[in-house]
Amino acid sequence: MAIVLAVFAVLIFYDLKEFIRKKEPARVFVIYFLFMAASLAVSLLLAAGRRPSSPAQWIEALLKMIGVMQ
Amino acid sequence: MMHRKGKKRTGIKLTAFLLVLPLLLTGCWNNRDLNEINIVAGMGVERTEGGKILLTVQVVEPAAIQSTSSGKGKGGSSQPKPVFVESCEGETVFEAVRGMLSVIDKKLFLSTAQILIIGENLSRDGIGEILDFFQRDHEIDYSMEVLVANGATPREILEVETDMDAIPAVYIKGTVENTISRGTVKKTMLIDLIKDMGSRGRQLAIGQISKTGENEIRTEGTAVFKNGKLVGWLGPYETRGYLFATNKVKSAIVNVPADKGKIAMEIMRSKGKINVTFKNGKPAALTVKVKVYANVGGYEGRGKLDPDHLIKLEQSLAEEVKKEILMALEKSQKQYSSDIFGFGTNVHKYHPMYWKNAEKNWDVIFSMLPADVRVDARIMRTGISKSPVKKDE
Amino acid sequence: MEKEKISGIQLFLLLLGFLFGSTVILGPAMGAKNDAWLAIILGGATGVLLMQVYVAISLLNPSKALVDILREKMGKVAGNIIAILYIWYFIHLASLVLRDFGEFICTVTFPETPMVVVIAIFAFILVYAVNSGIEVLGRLGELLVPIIPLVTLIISLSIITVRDFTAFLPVLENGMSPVLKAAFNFVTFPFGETIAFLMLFPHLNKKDKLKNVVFLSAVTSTIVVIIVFFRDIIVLGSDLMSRSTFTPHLSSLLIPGLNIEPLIDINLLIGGGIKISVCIYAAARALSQITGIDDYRKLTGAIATFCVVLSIWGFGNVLELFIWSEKVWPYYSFPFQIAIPLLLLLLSLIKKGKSPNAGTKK
Amino acid sequence: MPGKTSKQYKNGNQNIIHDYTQISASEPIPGTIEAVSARLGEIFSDCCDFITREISCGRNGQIKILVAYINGFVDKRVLNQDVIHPVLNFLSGTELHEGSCIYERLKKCVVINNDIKEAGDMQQAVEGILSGETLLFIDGESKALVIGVKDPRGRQVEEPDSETSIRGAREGFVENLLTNTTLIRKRIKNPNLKLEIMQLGKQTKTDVCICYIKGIANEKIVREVKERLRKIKTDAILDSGIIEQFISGTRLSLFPTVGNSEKCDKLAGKLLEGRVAILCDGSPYVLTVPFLFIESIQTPDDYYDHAYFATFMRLLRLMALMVSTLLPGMYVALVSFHHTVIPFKLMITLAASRQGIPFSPFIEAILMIIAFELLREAGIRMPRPVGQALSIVGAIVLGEASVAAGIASNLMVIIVAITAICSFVVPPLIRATMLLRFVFLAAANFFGFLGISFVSVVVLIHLCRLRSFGVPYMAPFSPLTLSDLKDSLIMVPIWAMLTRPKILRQENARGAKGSKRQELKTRP
Repeated sequence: MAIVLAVFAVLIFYDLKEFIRKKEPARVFVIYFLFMAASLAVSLLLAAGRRPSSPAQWIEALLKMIGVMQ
Repeated sequence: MMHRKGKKRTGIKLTAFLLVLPLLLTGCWNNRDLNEINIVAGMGVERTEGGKILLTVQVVEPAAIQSTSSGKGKGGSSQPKPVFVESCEGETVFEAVRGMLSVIDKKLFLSTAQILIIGENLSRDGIGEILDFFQRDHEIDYSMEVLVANGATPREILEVETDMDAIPAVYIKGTVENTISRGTVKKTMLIDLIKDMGSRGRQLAIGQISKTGENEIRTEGTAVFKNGKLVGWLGPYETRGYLFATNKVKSAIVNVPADKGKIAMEIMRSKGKINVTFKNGKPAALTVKVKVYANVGGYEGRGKLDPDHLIKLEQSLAEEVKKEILMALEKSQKQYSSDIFGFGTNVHKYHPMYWKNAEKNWDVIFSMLPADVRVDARIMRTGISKSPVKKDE
Repeated sequence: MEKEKISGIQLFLLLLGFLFGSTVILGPAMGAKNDAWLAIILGGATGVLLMQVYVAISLLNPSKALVDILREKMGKVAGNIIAILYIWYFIHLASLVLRDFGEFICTVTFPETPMVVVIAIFAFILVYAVNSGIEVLGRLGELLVPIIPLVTLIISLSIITVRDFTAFLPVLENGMSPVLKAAFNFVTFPFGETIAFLMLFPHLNKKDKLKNVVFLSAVTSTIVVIIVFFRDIIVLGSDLMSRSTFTPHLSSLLIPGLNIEPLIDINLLIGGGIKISVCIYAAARALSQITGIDDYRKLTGAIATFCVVLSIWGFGNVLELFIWSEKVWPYYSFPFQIAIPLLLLLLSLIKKGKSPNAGTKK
Repeated sequence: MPGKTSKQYKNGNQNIIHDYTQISASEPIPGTIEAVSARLGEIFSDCCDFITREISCGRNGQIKILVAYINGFVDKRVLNQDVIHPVLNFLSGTELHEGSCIYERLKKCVVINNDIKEAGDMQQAVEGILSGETLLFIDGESKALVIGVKDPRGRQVEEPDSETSIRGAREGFVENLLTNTTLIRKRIKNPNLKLEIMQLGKQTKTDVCICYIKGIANEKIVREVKERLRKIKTDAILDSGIIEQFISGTRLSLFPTVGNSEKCDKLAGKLLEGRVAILCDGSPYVLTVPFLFIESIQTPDDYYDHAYFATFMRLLRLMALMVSTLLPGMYVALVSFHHTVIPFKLMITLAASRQGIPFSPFIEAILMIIAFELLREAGIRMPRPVGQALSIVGAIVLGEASVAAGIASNLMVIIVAITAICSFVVPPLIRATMLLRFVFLAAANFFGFLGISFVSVVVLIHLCRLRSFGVPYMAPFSPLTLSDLKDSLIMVPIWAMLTRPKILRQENARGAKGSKRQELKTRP
């Protein structure tokens, strides 16, 4: 858990420093945080030992719902 | 050049990351020094009375080997033993491997194992299950030699001390390698075993090892399996017949009876092919076609070598080989009803439709089929002397 | 934006690396067992055709990447939505390949190492590669990709002594349907995945080469996969082949007297690396085009991080991964690899027919 | 580093600026000898090597001339014979009133020496003195004659120690710029060989010469070189190495993007390929740009010898390069991770040699390599006679004793020895390999072969994005330039090398045919 947080903190810190220095537009921040927040949330859950159902499973369920797969 | 600044930064970042990363890692996974492993030279598995797996390992002491082989012995002090043998029980093979850690000082390293000796008891109960471990573990060498112990436990065999090689396992493997010039033991590598186990229409046959003296072993003969269970043995000559049929003889000495003596023929090359002939959509006969090329190796009898005699000799050689093949066929058909030759595979490949129905009781069908063995022998050279030593004549 | 150019041979090698990717390790079309070679030939032929569809799309819309084409042909809203779906698809693909890589390394060489560490380091290196630009990626391909067929060849030649040339018999034991299924699988993995290259085709310096380059790379990779298949079945037999987790690795273990296991790692490292880089590049590029960000490099880090997390998140264990890849992946990929591209081709053809200017220019 | 040094210089500069004798840009030369003498004495106060000599001559000794020079710069024999003697002879019969044309006559007919210039003001005069010319002042003239009677003394042209070759010229560059340009000109007798000079370094005023062949060298690269040289802001250029650091453009790379050579024939070859050379006064090392990776494994000998042999040697060098970077890492990976790869017999040998070694292979390797590097460094720095003793001590300590004491395994000693041997085969990359070796070692210790391949990929990415003066570093392999491959790892015979390297210059790629092909042959 702590390691996950530390790794993300370092990554975000590095990138943000760069972004702020270059005065990036807001949308860069938005997209960046979208990805990072999703990653962080999932990896925290994974680190806690609670695997949320994954996109792979959603897709499988979706395909089954449509009836492409049995 | 435009992005130089950005590039430079990624460069720094990357180097920093790569340098710091190892420090973050608490330990180095999988990093094991050679000092910290026990190099296993041979393994044995057997079933105990209680139904558990008994694993025996033969572990090499490299320093001792080095000092014996390089002759650097410091003199006086007694030589350390080059190998030690240790056993451990367990419900499964893997448990036994791990359980071994309580008896020995370092982790076992199995990849160097040269031989795997399977005990007779275990073989009779079936070897399919225990083989899975050897197939699954990523450290097992697939070219390891597999042998079935006859009349001795694997531990007894692994404990043999020989002067020929410091490591008994290497010595045993060496004797099996010699099979190339003897043709009396089936050389079975682990991979062959795994392949044969999965393939349809072929029963297992594994080389046989037995103890002939205090410090002497003999690798000769073949253990015949049926559905993964040991059902019997083939003797040296039967084994050779079996190997002739399955095209595995590289070289062999076949004795041909001659006038008041024997002529030893050295098989230089041999080609064997098995087939199942079909008639009306049903198997009619097992055909074995063998072609051997031989040299006259020793003429220990009367008579002389001339072209006519050579033709006769060729015929009797063929006859001899055929006899051996028939012996092997007979035994596997009638006594064990186990298709170690792989006739079934042949059926599966070329008559898949028939095979689908026949697969279940192929053993029965196999043991019923008549055999048609054709051997064609050719003598190529007769050696340095033209005719044998004349005896009192 | 399109200043960076890659040469024909660079694109060829990138495509080749992409097609080899994890293919060389996983051994596709193994579902058809003995008849996998048939499936490979069928799938390969279809794959070549499919890739020509992508080429046609690219040629009909010169110097436009996938996102631009989508937005132009389908309208801004629908185009953007589909483009976002594609971005997801590329990210997902990258994460799958990462997972394959991680599983392989951790099964075969480093069973005690946590997979996430291996994957993360690999991803980090690839971000460095992607951020260096497509030109550098092309040059890297030139140096590295030729190693893959070379290694394959070396391994094949050295185990040719262990042989049973009739191992692929009997033909069509179980009928045609497993073959067709495996062929379909083989089309969607790896050929259909080259849809990501629609983001790269505009970088090619000589447009007229595109067709040949793509054709050649598809054919070459099919041939290599067939060689790999025959090697494996001759050495392992159909039963063991279908049971083993990483078939080519297993057969490399059988080289007499020598264990060159690490060479296989290198194959996967190169092929998988190129595949992931291309996917991350395509995703980042597409995303930056949609959102109007000037430089895709700003997004690669975030996308790669997400890929790493997704690769761990996606599956509980290796079996889940394999079953999913075999069963779900082809259907999941169908719209992305076949349906939408065909639709795009149709729309491009119609547009071309309507405007005579464009028609005469071609 | 250069930044730091220049800063120090600047600070020093600030402190003494007021004591510093300054000469304004257009200070005229005073009309009388006395004034000149006084002014020069003021400028060159406390300079014991500065020599002035007043000579009174003419019929009554009314004509005064002043000779000024720096002792040691000037060949005194030539000065006396060619300058002072004729002048005295000539003036001995001249009256003062004729003085108005003495200067012109001296310049035009009397002084025998060919290299005569004029100094119009004091600054030029002082610069002339400082760069080794002899100044001749004449009473009543506001001009002075600058006479070049430099003593060409300096190191003889000899075979360079750092680059030796079996075939080919033995001449190497020396510290004297003029000698060096001569050596080049001797090999390329062509007016298109341009030698442009500029002065760099605020304090040292070092002559730096850009050398290229017009029509062969890429104009863009020439312009870029000039641009980068002009941008150098530093006090001191003591060696071409300092220039190299300023112009390389990739300050963080381990790999050199500027080449250097001491060999004239090698340099001539590079020039004929279309490269630009930078000569720096006071340094026998001449820089060449662009410098590509492949040049590291080319040697001049390759071109003088049979092509097959050269090809083999190049492959061997590449192998040596790989071995010297990878071998210790490979060994550590093998011993700590990939036991399955080791054959059984070797395994026993390895395990036996590792028996009783207290350190992990990684630490062991690091210790041994550092010990070797220390030994190497000490060997360079030590006075030569001591070096002999050092190498004996090193060999015994490193080789024999450490194994006997159980600190290092004998296999490790062999590994380090092989690594060391191989690292000397490819001199330009010796520093890169030295550092990379440690990186590979660390990677191998943590991830075995996987770590090694990871680092290799990173290094390759780095090499692929590296450019030397705009030319991709890994050319001709990537980007693949088929026509340039003829002189890469595989070398075709010289008569088949019809084109110059394409990558250096896209236009005019076709090399001269026929008789001029001769020229191309001598390109290392």
